[in-house]
Amino acid sequence: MNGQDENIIEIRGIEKSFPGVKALKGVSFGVKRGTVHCIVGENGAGKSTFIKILTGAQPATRGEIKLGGKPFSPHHVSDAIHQGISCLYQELNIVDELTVEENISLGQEKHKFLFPQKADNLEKAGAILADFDSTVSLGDRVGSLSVAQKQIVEITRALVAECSVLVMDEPTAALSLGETTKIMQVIERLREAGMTIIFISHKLSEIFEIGDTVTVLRDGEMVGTQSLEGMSQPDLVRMMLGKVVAEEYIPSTGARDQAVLEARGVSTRKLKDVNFDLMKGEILGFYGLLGAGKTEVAEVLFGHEYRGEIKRDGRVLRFRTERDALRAGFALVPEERREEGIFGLLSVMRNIPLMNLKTVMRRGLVSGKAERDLADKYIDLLQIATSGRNHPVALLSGGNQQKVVIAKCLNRDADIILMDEPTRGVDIGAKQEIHNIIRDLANKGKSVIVFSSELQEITGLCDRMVLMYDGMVRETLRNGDELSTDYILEVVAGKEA
Amino acid sequence: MRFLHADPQKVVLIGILAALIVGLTFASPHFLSVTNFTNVLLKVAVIVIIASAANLLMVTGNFDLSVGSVLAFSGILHAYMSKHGVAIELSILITLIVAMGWGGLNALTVSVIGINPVIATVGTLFIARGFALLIARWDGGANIMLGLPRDFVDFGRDPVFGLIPLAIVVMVAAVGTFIFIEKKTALGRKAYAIGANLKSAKLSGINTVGIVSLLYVLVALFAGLSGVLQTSRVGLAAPTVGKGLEFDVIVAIILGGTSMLGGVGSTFGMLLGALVVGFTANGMVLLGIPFYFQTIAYGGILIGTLLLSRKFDAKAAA
Amino acid sequence: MGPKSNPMSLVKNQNFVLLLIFVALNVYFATTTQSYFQLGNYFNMLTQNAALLLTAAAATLLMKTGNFDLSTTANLAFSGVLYALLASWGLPLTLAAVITLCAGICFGAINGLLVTRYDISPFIATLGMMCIGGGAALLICGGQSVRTGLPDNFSSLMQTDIFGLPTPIVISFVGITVFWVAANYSLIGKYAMAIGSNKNAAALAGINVDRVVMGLFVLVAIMASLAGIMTASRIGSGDPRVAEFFFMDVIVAIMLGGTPLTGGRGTVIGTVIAAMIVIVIGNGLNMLGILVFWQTVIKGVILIMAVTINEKFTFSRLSEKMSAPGFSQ
Amino acid sequence: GKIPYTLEHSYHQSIVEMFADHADKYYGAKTIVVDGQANSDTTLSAVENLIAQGVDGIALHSPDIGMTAAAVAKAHAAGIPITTTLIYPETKNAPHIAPQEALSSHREGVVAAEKWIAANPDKPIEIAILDFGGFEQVVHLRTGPFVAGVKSIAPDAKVVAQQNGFGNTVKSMEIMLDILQANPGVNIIFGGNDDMALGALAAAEQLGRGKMDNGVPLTEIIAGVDGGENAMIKIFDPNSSFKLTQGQVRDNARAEVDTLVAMARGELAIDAWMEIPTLSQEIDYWNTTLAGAQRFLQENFKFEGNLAELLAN
Ligand SMILES: Nc1ncnc2c1ncn2[C@@H]1O[C@H](COP(=O)(O)OP(=O)(O)OP(=O)(O)O)[C@@H](O)[C@H]1O
Ligand SMILES: Nc1ncnc2c1ncn2[C@@H]1O[C@H](COP(=O)(O)OP(=O)(O)OP(=O)(O)O)[C@@H](O)[C@H]1O
Ligand SMILES: [Mg+2]
Ligand SMILES: [Mg+2]
Repeated sequence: MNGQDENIIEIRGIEKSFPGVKALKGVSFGVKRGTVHCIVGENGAGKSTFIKILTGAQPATRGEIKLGGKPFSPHHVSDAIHQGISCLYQELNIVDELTVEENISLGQEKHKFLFPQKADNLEKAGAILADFDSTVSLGDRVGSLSVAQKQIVEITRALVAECSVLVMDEPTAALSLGETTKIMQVIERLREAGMTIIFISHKLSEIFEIGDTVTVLRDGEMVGTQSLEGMSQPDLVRMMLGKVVAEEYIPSTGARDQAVLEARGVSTRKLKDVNFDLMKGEILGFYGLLGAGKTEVAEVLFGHEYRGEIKRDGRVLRFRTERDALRAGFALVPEERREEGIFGLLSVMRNIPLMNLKTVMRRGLVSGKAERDLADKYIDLLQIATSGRNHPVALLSGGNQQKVVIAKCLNRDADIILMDEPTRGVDIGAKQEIHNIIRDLANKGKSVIVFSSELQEITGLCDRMVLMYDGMVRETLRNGDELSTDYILEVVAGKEA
Repeated sequence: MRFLHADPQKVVLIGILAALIVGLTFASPHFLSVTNFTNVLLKVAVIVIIASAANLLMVTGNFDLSVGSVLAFSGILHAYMSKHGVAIELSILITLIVAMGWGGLNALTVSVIGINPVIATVGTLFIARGFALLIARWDGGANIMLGLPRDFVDFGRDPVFGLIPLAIVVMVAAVGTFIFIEKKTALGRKAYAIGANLKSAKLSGINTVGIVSLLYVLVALFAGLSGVLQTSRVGLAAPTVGKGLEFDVIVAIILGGTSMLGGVGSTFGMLLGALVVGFTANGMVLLGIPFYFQTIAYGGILIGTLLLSRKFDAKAAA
Repeated sequence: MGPKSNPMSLVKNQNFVLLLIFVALNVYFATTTQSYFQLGNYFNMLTQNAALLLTAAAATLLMKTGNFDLSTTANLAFSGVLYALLASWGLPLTLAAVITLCAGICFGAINGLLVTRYDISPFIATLGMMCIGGGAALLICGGQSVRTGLPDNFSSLMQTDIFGLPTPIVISFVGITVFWVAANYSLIGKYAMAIGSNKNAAALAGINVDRVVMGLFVLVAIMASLAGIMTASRIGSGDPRVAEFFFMDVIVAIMLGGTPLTGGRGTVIGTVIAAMIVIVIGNGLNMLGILVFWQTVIKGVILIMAVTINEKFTFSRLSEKMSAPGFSQ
Repeated sequence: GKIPYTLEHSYHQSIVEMFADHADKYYGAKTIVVDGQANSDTTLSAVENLIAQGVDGIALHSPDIGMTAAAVAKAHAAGIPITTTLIYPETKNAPHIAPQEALSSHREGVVAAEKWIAANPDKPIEIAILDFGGFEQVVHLRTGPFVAGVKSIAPDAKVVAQQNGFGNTVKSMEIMLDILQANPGVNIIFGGNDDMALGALAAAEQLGRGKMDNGVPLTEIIAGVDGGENAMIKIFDPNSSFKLTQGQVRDNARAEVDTLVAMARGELAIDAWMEIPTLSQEIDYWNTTLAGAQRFLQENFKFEGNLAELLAN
């Protein structure tokens, strides 16, 4: 077989309609064997939908797929698996009640009369897992892991499967730099071993680092498929959005001289003596590797138990529940959007006001008009791609669900806004919009804390950044010209300051 | 078409209801009359009154299996007090307060302590039923009827404005109230949020424990009220009434499109569900269909309704 | 399958609490009544409830997927009547049993089809089947129990011994063991757990969710049907009105045993111990000669207390675990 | 040991009391009550539990004929005397206390028909029946003879509706409303027990019926079975249409106890088939005196009030 020239997958005129939405409007391209084929596009462009069709999770409305030259129309996920297509879906698809090992083998066990046989790829799985995160072991119950760790388990599952095509839908969204780098290395190795990889990400740097070819989707339509060689990042962005965006740090304009929040010696099981201040009108960033304790800080500020002292405007805070925190003027964009953020069954319009129902109440009653106006305002402001404000949030694309969560939080109009991974899974255009909104908030005198595993987000957005390692604050830096990315990476990787 | 897309289940229910009414009008000369419709409404009144509160409770993802027992208990308690010289109004008031106490017990176990609603409310079901039987026994019999004052019965039988039976008025009021709560109040919005995602609701600052507790208390209150109405109307309080009522209530609610897991549903749908069940039962008795066939037909209607609405769903999607 | 350290120890601990409650009740009744703590009485309890234990053990697997079956009552009654009817026509008992089980399977097949294929909530689907089946049971026997023309050995299934143990106890014991093994060591248990915990994930992992759920509905139906045969031979006739609240007992046992309505968790052992708790309460209170109405009240109180202790205990377990290994480093 | 059918009905509560009283007073025997909860397998379990407790005799009121044989066999295997009542097994191997309900049901039918025809000769008789959903002993002892009784007077009387009233007042009321809606011509109603008869009366009253003019039937005649005080008060109210019932408690309870003791003392073989008839007294407004009813209530339901007084207010 002369790998490089042959198309292992051939896609012709794929269309997909949902009630009221046409998610894919005729997508056609070919994927060459042994390459890394990237798919990019804005939120709601149809990337995940395409992946689901390719892997049999959803049927296509029209169009055909050829796999290795033969027509291929999977009715069920297992059809694709048997044909050697292994997939890592965008949303976490992992069973909390089972152990890591059981999750990895789920659905693919070798068995005799339904009694599972000892899996032969256990060692491989263990090795992959250890390579990413040594604290996760095969016997752990998945429910007790953090989001990022769960993501790693899923990646491991996709990697150990014996397959010829590996599909990955935003595998790195939940990961920090270290793990992302490792994934890149693994993909590189797999490509060398002749595997074909379909890769989706909103982080364009990754696309350029690893990709051979890129297909761009916009609003369900094909924009084009091109080789990445010789292409520049602005070219790609232009292809995606029709315009160029550049992101650079713009200091917020507030005075930033008055501390609204002081944390002193905050400790929990995970955190060790965390100290920091938050100024009025400031955007403070928390950065650290997977499991460094960022989310834990957010949780402490939002009503979890801790030892130590947190002062708000000089007064010591003690709250026992989330509601106390909200009342004290905090608001949170949680990390796990599907489990903690959205109300999937409810419409966009119903979701947005839920953190602050007063905004849609007139004379003590919910006003339909106020509700509609509010929804329209945020749909417009955040460019939420939805077929209407009555669309259930569960049916939106991942990035757009995230925007709904942000809208809900913004509507709270809190003074201190905690955002845990606010732009996870959001496309660059919208990310920029969200960043602008955050800057706006700061300029209006609100204080924002951004917890992010994405260095660019921290350096591009935050006025100051708190670097965490293993539950401790290692260093607090002021943003500005002399900032060195390498230095930051060294600190969060555990080098003594 | 737009409407179909909006909620096929309700459309199917309305369709079935219309078909039932038309069919029965032809099949039985006695069907289409004010008395008969009043009968049907009276029959579903108890179910609908309780279900209007229980519907919102189920929207939060919880449910209450103790309603039948609380109804029986309240009826007996009211009769016992009236018989032993407590003024009717006072007796009703006390009964309703005690009924809310049962709701409070459910709220405590399910919502505050956080144990499984099935077990918790089955526990309450046993306890309330046991006490209902015991009260009757303490009174010296298996049920209470002798010695009830005249106005005990009058309360349940005298029509409001000399026209409409009280139970029907209460039913309309209950449905109206909950449609209002569902559409227009923060309570309604929050209930849906809790059912759609409990964790998100907590993080959004919704008092999940408080709201679920409140709904449990309301459901019990309505069950108590139904108990009072029912005993007054019949003129006899039996501790055995309302067995299986919890199922009738849940059937009406689920038939109306509310999900057992919460997050979706409507009071109006529940009303339609209850009416379909009520007219089916009425029609079968009117036509003199023997008991065995009635149960079979009842099962058939339940499954058939949902099958039909799934079919419409699929059509609307295509 | 390797040692499943974490979840198992957790679950074991939860069952341990149930076991403690069970033992405590036994000690109490044994000390307060004379006739309770006797082998004969335990045989009685187990024989009387063999059908319940068997069905509940099987239904635990179904409940783990987040589904449940209310039609067991009707299936039990229908199967009992059919079995007696066939036997009264002179069919050999084995053949009658086989035919009955085949008919019983229909309940499961229809339930499963309605739930998986037509996406109807298990509550309505199985409640509908409960009505239809209950009506059918009354219909095929004209409302009168089937008792004439039954062969002499009709009742022997429930009245003989195997190795000194009453046959029904042996049957339920074997059944429970099979389901316990299926739940803990076979893929069925794992898949059921996965489906209940995260249906999407299970489907995307390539598990044929519909087939598993369907299979489990059928399994429960077979057990309910077998329960019907056992009950018929116990009471010596096919009675269409038997065991009206059977489904309630089954569901209460499963839930008290730690399986939530939404599935994803649960153990067969938990269900069995929970069922035994309920059984022992009923028997012991009868032995104490307590008025049945007070029994009802006490049963409710014990139920609430048992599940409260159980769940609270589990919670503290969980948080303990979170603090323990691999977390601080 | 005494196993009542279900303690949720007043009839069975009373019979248990009478039974215990009699056993205690005459024989110094203790009674253990285990409720059969109207269910075959619970009842069988109750028998087994009593056997396990080593009682000296079991009085069984079984809900089903088939199961009764198994229960009797179990008791006999343990050497414990057992009696049956209302229902006896086809094996016929234990003494049976047989209340003569069929006779009284028939008589109820006769009286009802006579009274109706006398008052409304122009209105043909239409009967509505509420039963327990097809229990066969109810057919044999109650509904069947009642209808026969009516037909013996009015051969062209028709049963126009027969439905399950679940033995429950509220359910019966709802169903009777529908029945009367479909069959406005119904003029004789038979309830398989008093609770159902009372439900039928409540339904009739809601429709503006249920009345009599000083004992002269206007709208319909309602008959029941059991004879508790709730029923009695209606029966002797000259303006209510519930007018007939029947019952026995004391004699049945005593017969059960006496028979069991006789067997326990060896005076009677435990597997001897015999029917011990007990009278189920027919009571109606026209033929029973108030004093008679008062005595009936006192004897059978430990009634402590005064019927005449209760009627007066
Ligand atoms: N089951 C569904 N029902 C209705 N609409 C759907 C459904 N699934 C997806 N959609 C719609 O299809 C469109 C494409 O969604 P898709 O998830 O494929 O986007 P995406 O490119 O993966 O976006 P993101 O980058 O945000 O993940 C969106 O508008 C979404 O609302
Ligand atoms: N090793 C672990 N074992 C179990 N639970 C963990 C572990 N690490 C983190 N968690 C849980 O996950 C949550 C998030 O963890 P943490 O704050 O440590 O992560 P983070 O710094 O936000 O990094 P990331 O979100 O990338 O994992 C915590 O609340 C904690 O309960
Ligand atoms: Mg996507
Ligand atoms: Mg985090």
